[in-house]
Amino acid sequence: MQRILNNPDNIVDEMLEGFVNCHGDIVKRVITNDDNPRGVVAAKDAPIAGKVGIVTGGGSGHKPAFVGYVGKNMCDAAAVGEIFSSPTATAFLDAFRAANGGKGVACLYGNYSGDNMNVKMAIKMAKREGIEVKTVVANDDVCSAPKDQREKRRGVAGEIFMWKCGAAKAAKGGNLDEVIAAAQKAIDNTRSVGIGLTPCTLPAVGHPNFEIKEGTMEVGIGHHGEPGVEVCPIENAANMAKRMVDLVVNDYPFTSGDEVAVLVSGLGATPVMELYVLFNEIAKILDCRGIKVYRSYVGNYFTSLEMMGATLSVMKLDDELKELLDLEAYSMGFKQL
Amino acid sequence: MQRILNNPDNIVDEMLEGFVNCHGDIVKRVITNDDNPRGVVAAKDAPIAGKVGIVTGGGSGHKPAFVGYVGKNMCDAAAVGEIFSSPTATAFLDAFRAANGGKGVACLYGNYSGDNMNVKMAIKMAKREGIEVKTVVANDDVCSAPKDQREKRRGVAGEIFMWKCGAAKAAKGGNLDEVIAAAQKAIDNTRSVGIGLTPCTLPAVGHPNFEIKEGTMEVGIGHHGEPGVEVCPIENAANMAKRMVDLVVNDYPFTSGDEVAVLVSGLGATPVMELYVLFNEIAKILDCRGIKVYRSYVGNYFTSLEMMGATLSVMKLDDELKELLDLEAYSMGFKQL
Amino acid sequence: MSSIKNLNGRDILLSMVHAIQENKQYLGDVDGLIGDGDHGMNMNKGFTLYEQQLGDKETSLSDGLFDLGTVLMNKIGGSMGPIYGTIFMEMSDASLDADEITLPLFKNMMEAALEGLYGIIDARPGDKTLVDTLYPAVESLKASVETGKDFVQALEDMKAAAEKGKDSTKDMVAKYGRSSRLGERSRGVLDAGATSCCVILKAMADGMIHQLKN
Amino acid sequence: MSSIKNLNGRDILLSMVHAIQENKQYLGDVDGLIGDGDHGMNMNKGFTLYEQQLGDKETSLSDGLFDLGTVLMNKIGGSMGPIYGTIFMEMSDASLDADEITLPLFKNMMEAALEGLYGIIDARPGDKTLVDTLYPAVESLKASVETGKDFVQALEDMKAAAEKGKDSTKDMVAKYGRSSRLGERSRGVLDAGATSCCVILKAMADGMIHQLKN
Ligand SMILES: Nc1ncnc2c1ncn2[C@@H]1O[C@H](COP(=O)(O)OP(=O)(O)O)[C@@H](O)[C@H]1O
Ligand SMILES: Nc1ncnc2c1ncn2[C@@H]1O[C@H](COP(=O)(O)OP(=O)(O)O)[C@@H](O)[C@H]1O
Ligand SMILES: [Mg+2]
Ligand SMILES: [Mg+2]
Ligand SMILES: [Mg+2]
Ligand SMILES: [Mg+2]
Repeated sequence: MQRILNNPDNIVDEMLEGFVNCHGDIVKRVITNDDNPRGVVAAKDAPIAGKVGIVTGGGSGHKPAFVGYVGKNMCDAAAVGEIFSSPTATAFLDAFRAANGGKGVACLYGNYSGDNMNVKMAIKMAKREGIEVKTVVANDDVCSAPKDQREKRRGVAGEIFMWKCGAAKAAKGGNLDEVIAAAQKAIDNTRSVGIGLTPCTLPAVGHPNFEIKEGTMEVGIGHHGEPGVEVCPIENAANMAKRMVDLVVNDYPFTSGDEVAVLVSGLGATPVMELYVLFNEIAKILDCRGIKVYRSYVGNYFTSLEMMGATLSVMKLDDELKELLDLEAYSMGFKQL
Repeated sequence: MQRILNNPDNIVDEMLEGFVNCHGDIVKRVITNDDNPRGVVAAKDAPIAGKVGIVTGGGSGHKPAFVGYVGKNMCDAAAVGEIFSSPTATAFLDAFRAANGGKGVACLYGNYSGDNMNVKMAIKMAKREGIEVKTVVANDDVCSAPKDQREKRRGVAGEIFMWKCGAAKAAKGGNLDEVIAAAQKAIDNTRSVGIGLTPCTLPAVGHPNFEIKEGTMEVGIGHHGEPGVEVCPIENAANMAKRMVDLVVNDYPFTSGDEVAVLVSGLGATPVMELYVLFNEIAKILDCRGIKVYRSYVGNYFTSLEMMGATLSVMKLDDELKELLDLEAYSMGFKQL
Repeated sequence: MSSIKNLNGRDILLSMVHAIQENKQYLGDVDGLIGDGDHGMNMNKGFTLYEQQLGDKETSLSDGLFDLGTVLMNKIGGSMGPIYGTIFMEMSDASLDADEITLPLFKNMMEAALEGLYGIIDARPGDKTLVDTLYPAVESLKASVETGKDFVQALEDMKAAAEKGKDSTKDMVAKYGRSSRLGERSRGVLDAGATSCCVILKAMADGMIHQLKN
Repeated sequence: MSSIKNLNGRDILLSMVHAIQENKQYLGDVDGLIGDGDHGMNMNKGFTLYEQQLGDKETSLSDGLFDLGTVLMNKIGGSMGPIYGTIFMEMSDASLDADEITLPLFKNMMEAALEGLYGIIDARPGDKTLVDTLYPAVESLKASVETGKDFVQALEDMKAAAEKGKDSTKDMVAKYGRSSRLGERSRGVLDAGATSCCVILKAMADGMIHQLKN
């Protein structure tokens, strides 16, 4: 394993220490609780009194997700789990506390069974403390369940649109229901798909987690290497783009005349140069289909350790979502003027 | 090769098309010349009349370098070469033209023989057009030559400090000599070192460019896999940090009481999580040595395709460099409020 | 003997801890085939943290199960934190006031665990989760109580039922958890949670049998 | 024949183009050992662009060398653009007014190439660069002119000298270019530029010999 590590069991805590040290202008660590000595990552001046708090959280290994989306006009706090594993209920509770400015908390997270259970338990505990929490559960990953079982779909890179829009709504003074509605609309309007090219290795495990044969690619792969819907010979960028666009556009469906935001994220080890090549093909196909790209984002926005491959997320915009997307934001993983 | 490509020979042009399409709020493509149909990447409102133009350029495959550092209060234009290969003289000339606001151009680039020759030829051609160009040649890579032959050292991730400070000086109204002096001071005050953990594969070549045996690491490796000064068994993050700090700190030398900026960049495929683990160790060692970290940057700032590994760059600060570093900036690869 | 002193929980709990530690790699490998490979690590971390917290103190089985459940719930996160946390805390609750753990009480504890689990997950037998180990184990205990079986024999039967239940997951298609989206591709491999549950139940039974025989 | 018509440049230039195309992989591999592996790709790209630009047009050797040099300089960048660009443009300059290319003129062309090259690089013989191929080739031509050798024989001798010079880089330590920082570790491998220079000179000589013999 060619990795930069001390004891693999401490990687998350050491990462956090470095992260908070590096980004002291954006975030702080809040530790209030012996049961969660790791604490949570909160925006520098969270909680903001009178603002709806935005909380997220999830397993580690997805940098910038999740702590990289804590910051100004973004999430107020994030709970941090072990690599690829949901944070504890206590951690989510601590995040609610750190984000709560008295107007309730919107917990915007991805649809994984562990996260669902821990968030559910945390909400129960928060209730006892008088913190009102409502949730939006991201389920943008098209290939993870059929369309008539959308409630089973995983949340992937489209979560970034959910955070961006939900957080912007809160920053603009929206109340809890309005924030939840905006975040829900964002994710309901978003579809994502991933193509995996290589597996990844959990540092504490020491060998690849699953296999993708050289010369093949896995369409619909999840952010933890959850198998996709098809393994096929690797294709060129143009054909990968076509597959991705087809899956995403036909599912929503997006149609001619729609205005959309596009996010192409690398899964970790694919050179960013190649993400632009892929985006270039995607943009051409969307253009052909009459779908107008209002804003686009290309980079390593939501990764899976050192997997190679990429995800495409497309969000249909309306005037409200445009305004929310346009708001400036400043977090480690998402900075926009 | 598990990569996202069409024809590998077109990867740079396709990347550029995607890049400029994606970042239309920051950059534009300027094509003025049949000899350089690729054109150059220029800041959206370059050239700015009355401002010294900042130009850089280099081979591709180092994203965000070089085009990712074109933007507001950063470089005004960048010449784009093939993967790991200097841009042509014509491309540098086009970049000078695109950046020239009538007050001369500072060409801030890295010390590689190809870049040196092409910049030299481009400057000759620019002179005929009445464009005054001065250069700063980055040579921050400690392991690439002994200290008494600093003029032979390569430029690596420390170039980002050179661009940041040179560009800030220009943005604040400095004249060409002042801009050159600031950029020169930045790079003279900067030392870098890289540790390589895996090789990289040029898409058009199709197999790894060099070898780093599993279980070993290469200390002092260059951004194109130029061999380093030592190959040794892979170490834990704490020991890697110690080696890197020793090489960098002892060379300048940085001493107790110094204030510095620190940049830890991944080489491409190392998970960003691990960069924070490494930074965490580096910060501890610097602290022990009495060296104060004024600002720090961690991420994939200067990569080598899909190499694994990381670089450390440290810049000694004075009041001027602090002020220049602090100025807000907005480019794809460097955004700071 | 036909019952266990609740106070003598330490050895039973350590038997469970050591079984998880020994199977860390194996559980990770099983999870790696259709999940994300971290199951061994997660379980090992939680159980080892509990071992450290216990130190060389004595504990009743009820208190120990409560502490173990709390550690899992608070420290390991994932799905396993709430799932095993619930299981052990329910078992603790059901035995809190007892001095002696008899077969009928143990059956009640296990029934409470299953019911508690059903309260937080949607999976039921046949869905390729740890329920496929836990459910037949509970059924086996219920049958043993009804037929008036000896405690040791009941535990041996429970072990066999758990093992058989775990093995049955091999031919199932996952409906919940990370591997559920694999569909048919999840067939042919054991479920990680069912495997760890079997490891735990067998170690718990072995710890209890040891005391019943001595 | 003892001279070549300058106007008949096409076949000589295409001989050079094809030699580079055939050696694309090999040059990349050589560069990969102590450089960055792109030498074959770079050279192939430049020479193939020139081939396309030439199309099925005739060209004089002087014009062709100028066009090839310009393409390399403008299109391939790297170190090789300015280096080979300079070499071919200098050869073109030195022969521009000639109808016939004689051995003394060809020697002058090659001398001009070496001098032009020295104007832009610091490397000299022994530094493990293409100079180690070019310099002995020029020396061989000078000796052939002095001793009044036949043009064909002089070209054969030049090929041998270039080959020997190229091979000599194997035992050298690189002083310039990417591999220069390798120090002792650069010993034992050919220099990529010396290798491509040898390929080019031999192909050029072969093209000329073909015309001299027909
Ligand atoms: N929603 C669920 N319902 C029931 N069991 C589940 C569920 N999700 C996961 N499991 C169980 O958890 C096991 C995986 O545990 P583990 O690998 O530790 O967590 P994760 O799936 O978060 O990586 C599965 O094998 C399955 O038995
Ligand atoms: N500064 C230099 N002086 C002389 N020759 C050089 C110099 N730099 C590079 N070369 C030659 O160029 C060759 C490498 O060419 P190439 O691989 O195409 O470019 P790059 O080194 O930019 O990747 C070397 O083998 C060497 O012969
Ligand atoms: Mg997991
Ligand atoms: Mg090169
Ligand atoms: Mg798992
Ligand atoms: Mg090369």
